[in-house]
Amino acid sequence: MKIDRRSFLSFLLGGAAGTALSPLPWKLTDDSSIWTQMWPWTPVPEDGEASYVNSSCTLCPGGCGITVRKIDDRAVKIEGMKRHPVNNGGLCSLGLSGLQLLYGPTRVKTPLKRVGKRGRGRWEKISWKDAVSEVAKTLGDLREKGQSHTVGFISGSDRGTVPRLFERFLTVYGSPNLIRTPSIIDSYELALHLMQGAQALPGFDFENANFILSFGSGIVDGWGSPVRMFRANSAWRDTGGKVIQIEPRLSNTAAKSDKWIPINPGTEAALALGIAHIIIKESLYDAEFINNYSEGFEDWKAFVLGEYGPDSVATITGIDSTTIIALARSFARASKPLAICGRGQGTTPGSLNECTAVHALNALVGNINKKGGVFAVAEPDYINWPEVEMDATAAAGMQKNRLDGAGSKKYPFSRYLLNRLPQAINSGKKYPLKALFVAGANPLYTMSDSKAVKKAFDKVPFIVSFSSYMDETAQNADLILPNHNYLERYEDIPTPAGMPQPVIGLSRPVVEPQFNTKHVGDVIILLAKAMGGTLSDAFAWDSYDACLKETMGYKWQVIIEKGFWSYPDFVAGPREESFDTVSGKFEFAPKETGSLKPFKPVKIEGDKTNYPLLLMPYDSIRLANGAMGDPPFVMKSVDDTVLKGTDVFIEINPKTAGEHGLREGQLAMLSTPVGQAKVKVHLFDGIMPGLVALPRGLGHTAYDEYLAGKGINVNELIGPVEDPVSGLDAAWGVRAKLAKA
Amino acid sequence: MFPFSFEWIWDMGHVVFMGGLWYALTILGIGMSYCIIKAAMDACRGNDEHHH
Amino acid sequence: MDSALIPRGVKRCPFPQFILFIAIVGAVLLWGVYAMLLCWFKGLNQTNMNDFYGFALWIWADLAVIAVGGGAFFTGLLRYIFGKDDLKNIINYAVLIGFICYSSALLILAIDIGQPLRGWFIFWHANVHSMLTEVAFCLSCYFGVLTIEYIPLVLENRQINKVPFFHHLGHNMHEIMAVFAATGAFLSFFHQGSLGGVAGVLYGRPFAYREGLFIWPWTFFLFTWSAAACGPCFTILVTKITETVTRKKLVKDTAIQLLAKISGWMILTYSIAKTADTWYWATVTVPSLGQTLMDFYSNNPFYGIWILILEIAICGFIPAFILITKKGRKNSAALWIAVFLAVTGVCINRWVMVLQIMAIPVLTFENWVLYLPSWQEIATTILPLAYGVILIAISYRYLPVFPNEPELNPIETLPAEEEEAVEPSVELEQELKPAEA
Amino acid sequence: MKHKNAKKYGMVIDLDKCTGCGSCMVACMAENNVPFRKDESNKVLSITWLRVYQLTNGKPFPNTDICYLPRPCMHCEGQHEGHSPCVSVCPAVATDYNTETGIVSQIYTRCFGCRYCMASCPYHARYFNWWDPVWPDGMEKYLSPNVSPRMRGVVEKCSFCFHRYQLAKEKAFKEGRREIKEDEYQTACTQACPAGAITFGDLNNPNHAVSRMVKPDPKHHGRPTNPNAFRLLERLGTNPKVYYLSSREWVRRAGDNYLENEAKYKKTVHQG
Amino acid sequence: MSALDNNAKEIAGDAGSDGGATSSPEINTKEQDKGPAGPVILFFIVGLFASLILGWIIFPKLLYSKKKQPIDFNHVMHMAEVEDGCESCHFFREDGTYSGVPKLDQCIDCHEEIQGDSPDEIKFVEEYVSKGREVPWLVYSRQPDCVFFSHVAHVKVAGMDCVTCHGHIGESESLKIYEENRITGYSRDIWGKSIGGFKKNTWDRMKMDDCAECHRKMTANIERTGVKTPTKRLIDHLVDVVSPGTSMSEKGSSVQTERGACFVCHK
Repeated sequence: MKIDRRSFLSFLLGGAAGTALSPLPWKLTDDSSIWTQMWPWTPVPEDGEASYVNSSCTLCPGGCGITVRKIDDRAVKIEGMKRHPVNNGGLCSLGLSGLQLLYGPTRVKTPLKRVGKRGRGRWEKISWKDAVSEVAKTLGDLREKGQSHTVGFISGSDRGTVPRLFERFLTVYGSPNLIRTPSIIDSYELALHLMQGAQALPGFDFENANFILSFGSGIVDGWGSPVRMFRANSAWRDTGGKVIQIEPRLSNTAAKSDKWIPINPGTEAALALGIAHIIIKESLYDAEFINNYSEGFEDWKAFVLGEYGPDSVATITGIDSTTIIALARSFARASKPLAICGRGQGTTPGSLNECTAVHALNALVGNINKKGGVFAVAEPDYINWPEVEMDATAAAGMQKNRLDGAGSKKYPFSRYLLNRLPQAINSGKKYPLKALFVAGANPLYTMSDSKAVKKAFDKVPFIVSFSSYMDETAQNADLILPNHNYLERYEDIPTPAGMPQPVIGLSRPVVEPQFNTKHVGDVIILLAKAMGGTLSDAFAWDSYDACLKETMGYKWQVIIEKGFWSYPDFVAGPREESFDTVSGKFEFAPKETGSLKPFKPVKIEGDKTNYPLLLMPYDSIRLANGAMGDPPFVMKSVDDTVLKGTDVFIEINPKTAGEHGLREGQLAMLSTPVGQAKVKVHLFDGIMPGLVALPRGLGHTAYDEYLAGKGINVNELIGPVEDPVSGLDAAWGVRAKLAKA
Repeated sequence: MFPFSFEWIWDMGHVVFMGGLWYALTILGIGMSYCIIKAAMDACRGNDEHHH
Repeated sequence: MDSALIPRGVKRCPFPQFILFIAIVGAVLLWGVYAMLLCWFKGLNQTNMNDFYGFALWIWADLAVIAVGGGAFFTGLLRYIFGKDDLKNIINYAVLIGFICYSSALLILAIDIGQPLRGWFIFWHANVHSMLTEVAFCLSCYFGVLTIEYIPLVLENRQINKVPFFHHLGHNMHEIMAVFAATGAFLSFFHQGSLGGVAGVLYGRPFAYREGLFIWPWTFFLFTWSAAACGPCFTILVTKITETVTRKKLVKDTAIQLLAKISGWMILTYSIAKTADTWYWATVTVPSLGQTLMDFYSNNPFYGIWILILEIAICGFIPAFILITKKGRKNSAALWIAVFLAVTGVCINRWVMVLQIMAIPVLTFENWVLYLPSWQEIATTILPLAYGVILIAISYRYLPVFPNEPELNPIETLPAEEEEAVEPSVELEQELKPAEA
Repeated sequence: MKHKNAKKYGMVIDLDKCTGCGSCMVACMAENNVPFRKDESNKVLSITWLRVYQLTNGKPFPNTDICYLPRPCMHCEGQHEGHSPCVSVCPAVATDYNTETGIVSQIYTRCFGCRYCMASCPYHARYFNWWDPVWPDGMEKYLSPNVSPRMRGVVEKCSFCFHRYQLAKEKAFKEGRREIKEDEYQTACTQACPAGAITFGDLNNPNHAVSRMVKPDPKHHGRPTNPNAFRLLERLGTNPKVYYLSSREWVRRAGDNYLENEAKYKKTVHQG
Repeated sequence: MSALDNNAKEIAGDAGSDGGATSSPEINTKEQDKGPAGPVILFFIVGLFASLILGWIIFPKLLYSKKKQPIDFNHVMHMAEVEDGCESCHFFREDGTYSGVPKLDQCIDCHEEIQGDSPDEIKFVEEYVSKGREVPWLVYSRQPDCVFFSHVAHVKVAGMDCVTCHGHIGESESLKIYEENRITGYSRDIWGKSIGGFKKNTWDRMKMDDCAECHRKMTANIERTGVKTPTKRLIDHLVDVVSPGTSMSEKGSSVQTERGACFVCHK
């Protein structure tokens, strides 16, 4: 048989007909489509049993309750805990994206030891045993040489069992250098100490206040316990509460407020005193409180009446006198007025004078330790560990002056002055820092004048980071002893920032530890045991969890069930018992503060001729600027008028931009006495002419590719300014200039 | 596309639209079949009549 | 080398020259194919499209090639249904151009969709309320019609025609071409229209939205009309370009003139209708939605009112007036200008109805978003162009596309041609027919 | 085609309370397995089912005002039920209007990525997966099994967390109930909003908070009768189910287009 | 006569015909056509059958890979032990979700120790129970990720029997081979054993159309108007268009399909 062309064609035709009549082409077409619906590289989340675990969020001091939804052993969603006293179901964007931190690429997965030069990012994995013994050896050597005081510890908090373990360790070891990271809380603590004689945290009864006079506090920008503040703000909408926001830039808080009063930056103290002037002059103050529970009012009154007439205040602040008078009257006449301070999120402590002036306003209207007012909230007294026994070395070490100068003759009342540490190290005048531990903090990113901070850190020969994440400080450490992520560990959360009643929250393991990490409390206990002697004696617990359980005592059962422990029967003591000053009364003008001296604005860096503009950092709830950086979801929520690609935008008034010949979106060089950076221009009508604003929270060099290398860290452009009384950082900005790039 | 597919509804839209479509397809199909079959037959028969 | 395949009575350039030409255009084609593969394998992130520009250059190219490809259906309609016999001299080329345009459109659509392997869902799971479904169905059906119309031409190739089956097939198809053409016209009317409907039904976009007749917005009719009006201009334009490139007269003036005249009147009536539509839309529709005409033509660096004037006045009325006057269309330069303007006009219209719609903010707090295509988009848009040139070149070389050509360009040196023709073609025949051994 | 007990789920967002904190955006992303990329600053390429816009009144310092406006999918009802701008244009029935809940769905496995729906949506509520979704190694652990991750090349959008409705239904069925209660079905953004600015519920049910807040007028396609309430682009006739409340006139006016000198919004009924 | 001769002659003839009207090649083709028609038809049939065999028999073998379950399982034996039938192990959770294939936790009560001496039992206890590893069962009826299927709605509300969709798996003494579609990753039970998609029983296939088929019947039953004929539907529709709201037709909640809304079953 000949196979000719026709036969072949015929064969093909038959084949085509047969194929069409078989499932082959149709099934293949269908299956290829189904393949696109099931692409093997698109993940398929495994289904399973849903469960919910209540815990507390520790990503900021807000202390929100969280409910974590789990599918089998995976955590799949974080939600706000319903009926939690702080947040009642709501949660901020950082808290909501916590799982990206838990499972994220920035986790330090095992103890790491630096290889090669510091900060190069080259590490070798080491075992926990080796890591602990290496630290123990370094510390032991220093102690042997009598240099125990050259060990420093930077902690994000000084409350709760974990920071108290740090403190206990340093005490028995023999170093006074435990330093807490700064915030407005420092200034408030000091103000409460000086004016009320209290060693306490400020608590604000926002829920019951109805007239909020905010001196730049970002009520809805992350100030205090952010979610609680959001809730309070909404409650005021419903109940008719008023918010007056005083700041030079239209922040979200200003936009949400009932009245936004732009003020010349850094003159808030003068305005507070100007308001006091009117209140006193028009006798609008709470005479009962003033007469019975205050001291030094007459002196202060004379001072305020003499110096702070509305016209002179108007000149200083740029707010016209009628506004000041009206403001003072409405504040004093409100049934539940409340004045607060701390710019933005209260990231920097600010000037002490400002804080006392604002606090004096609250005293003037008599709302100290009273419903709708300010409370001095002592830390709940649940940590009652046996007294430590200090050996001679420890005692000698503890006798040494603190390296940061807190508690010194110059700054006798301040407890921690982290802002002074770089200078103390760099000048080398006191003593060197031979070892530094960092936990719950990221000073290399959060401290201003980054260059000086970096220089100081470079001088410390041994840096240990306890960070769960590869942050800037961890990246520049010699040893990383990664802590469990906050969803993998137990920790008590003492009273959230700004709460008027004490609450203890509990953060608890939601999932098993994902990596080879260890609870920092356990590491401290292990370290103490490794060092032996009095150290070992002072840390008799088997583990941190045992320590916590023992510490909580009978509260443990409740806190484990409810997720928090509150003091329902907490009432502020009677007025008579409220003040622990020498006079036993509220001090209007404690002499230590020098508050009777005429107002002098904080002298910020830079001269007017070379730097005609003022640069102010601003805080945004969408940009975490503390020890944590933004997880990818939160980064995603950042507006394109804040960040575009890797360029950050400065906010500038169109008028000022016009004077500089700058258009929207244009690149410009922003210089300050501290540093300079390339920025993009965003014209914003809501900012005072002559001002330039830059967001905090960008410009990370560590973390993952979702965060690092974007924008600039405002701390590279700003340096600290020491408050003459507290020694805390009082800088609210820096002089700057702008040129086309 | 077909009355047995999930999305099909017996409504005006489907009847008119798909009706028009199937109508056109039918014409094209019948036309082409006619041409092909006739061509095959012509070729077999060696029909040459239409040539001028 | 390939003279056995070349139609009788015409002269073609030497084979190496032809191959060189194909190679050069082929290189462009390959560039396009490369870009196409990038889009298929890496996804549409290769483009500069975004969530505001879901429709962009490709959809414009699609709409534009279909509009200018409308010459095929309209010429076919005139030739087979209305019996304009003069057009038989240009109908082949019109069909070829249409075929290229429609196959390109389908190719572009296949690249444009995010999930090409699911493309058939548009047929299988059709939503008959969607204008795009109508487009897809009619487009593919009409492409089928164009293929049917193109096949007889292919079958007329000297060698293919020798196969009796093909010979008869070609003949039979010619016989009932009117039926196909009528079906094609029916389909074409709807898909040209539904392409207009694609924009017109977007009631969320005041710039696109039009009232209309029953389910069809006015743009439905305007698109059909404009395609019928400007499509033939494109056929003329391409014919003119081909004549320039080949340095030959290929189509008799009578055909061109007739087509130009009809096209001219179509453009004129279209332009009047478009003006009326624009007027009604600008004075009634848009204000009822709280906007004014100038909202769509200001506050952005590109789209000014000039584009509307250019589209309607300069590329609408001017070519219309040139083409409806005998003097105008007889003048070669004027004819060139007129058809060029008309084609430009319809392309601008399609651009506006795709890209400007996307650019205009509807929410008061959004801004204009302009768009620049990526090289991949440009390459894949040029790809059909290169493909078209190649298909035209091959068809022109091997098929009797222009029935008038031998008549208009008599070959003088016949014997030489003959000599050359015989020898190589034997070899070629051998290749084509396997020896019966 | 009205169903007995048909629901019309809708949302009311109080812009006086909204602080622009972005919790809703993030809660939505976390709930719905929304992917993210290295650079998300180009907002026309950034999948954000619920996007918070910043509106300004355009006045110079110090009379400037800003307002935040969260924009989920509006789940438009259209002029006749289900004639939302996007549903009617989808050529492959990948997006649909559910008359039982009033929710506009998107079926990712059906969508073949023509993007016509995106072109039709004046709210830019629809997003295309230009890239394959990629989670950094290990992070896919937090993906929720209740929402399927989308593949490259398809369109996605807010679903009013429909899976939560499904889960609530399942629970009700288990407990022998057929109906679910108001608080059993709440969207992730509603729950997460720290300011309590978002309220979600059935607009057909006069007892639900959403109905009480905006008092929709059923004769006029649910147009709000509360003078402080408005819907985005009301005059287009899309009939969204997301309502906004604002005490500020300029904010309410920013919700739609107005002719110059147009004193007040005249309620024109769209002839679609 | 050789083809070569033919062609040469033909071309010569062509060349001589002045290139005018097409000459007729039929003189030659006629002769060619005289070739036997038999082989041509035979080849057609060969091609037809070859491709049919390829499509119907070889293709499915290539398309599906065969996988064995990690261990065998005897449903019959377990059914005898439990009181609640299928739901004893495949139960509903508190929140109404369906638990699916049992986890180790459920087995551990009885299988802490090795029961009997079957090798599968030994493997189960040694490999999985004592090591705390879940058994990686291959689930025959696993629907793809895009599907949301509410078991509780079907079993508790509609009172359906497991067998309707899953067949008589509860009466099996051992587990069958699991076949996986190499392209899609689906279990073969979804498309059904028959490559042509034919089915006899309700449980033979688990495609969307099978859901639809059953639902259509159910809807028709509920309406008690019998299965709606196309004509009736169309008339209903015409009534709807002419005078909306008067038609008695009860449609599904989907505007597009007039059936259940898409996302009732898709996520």
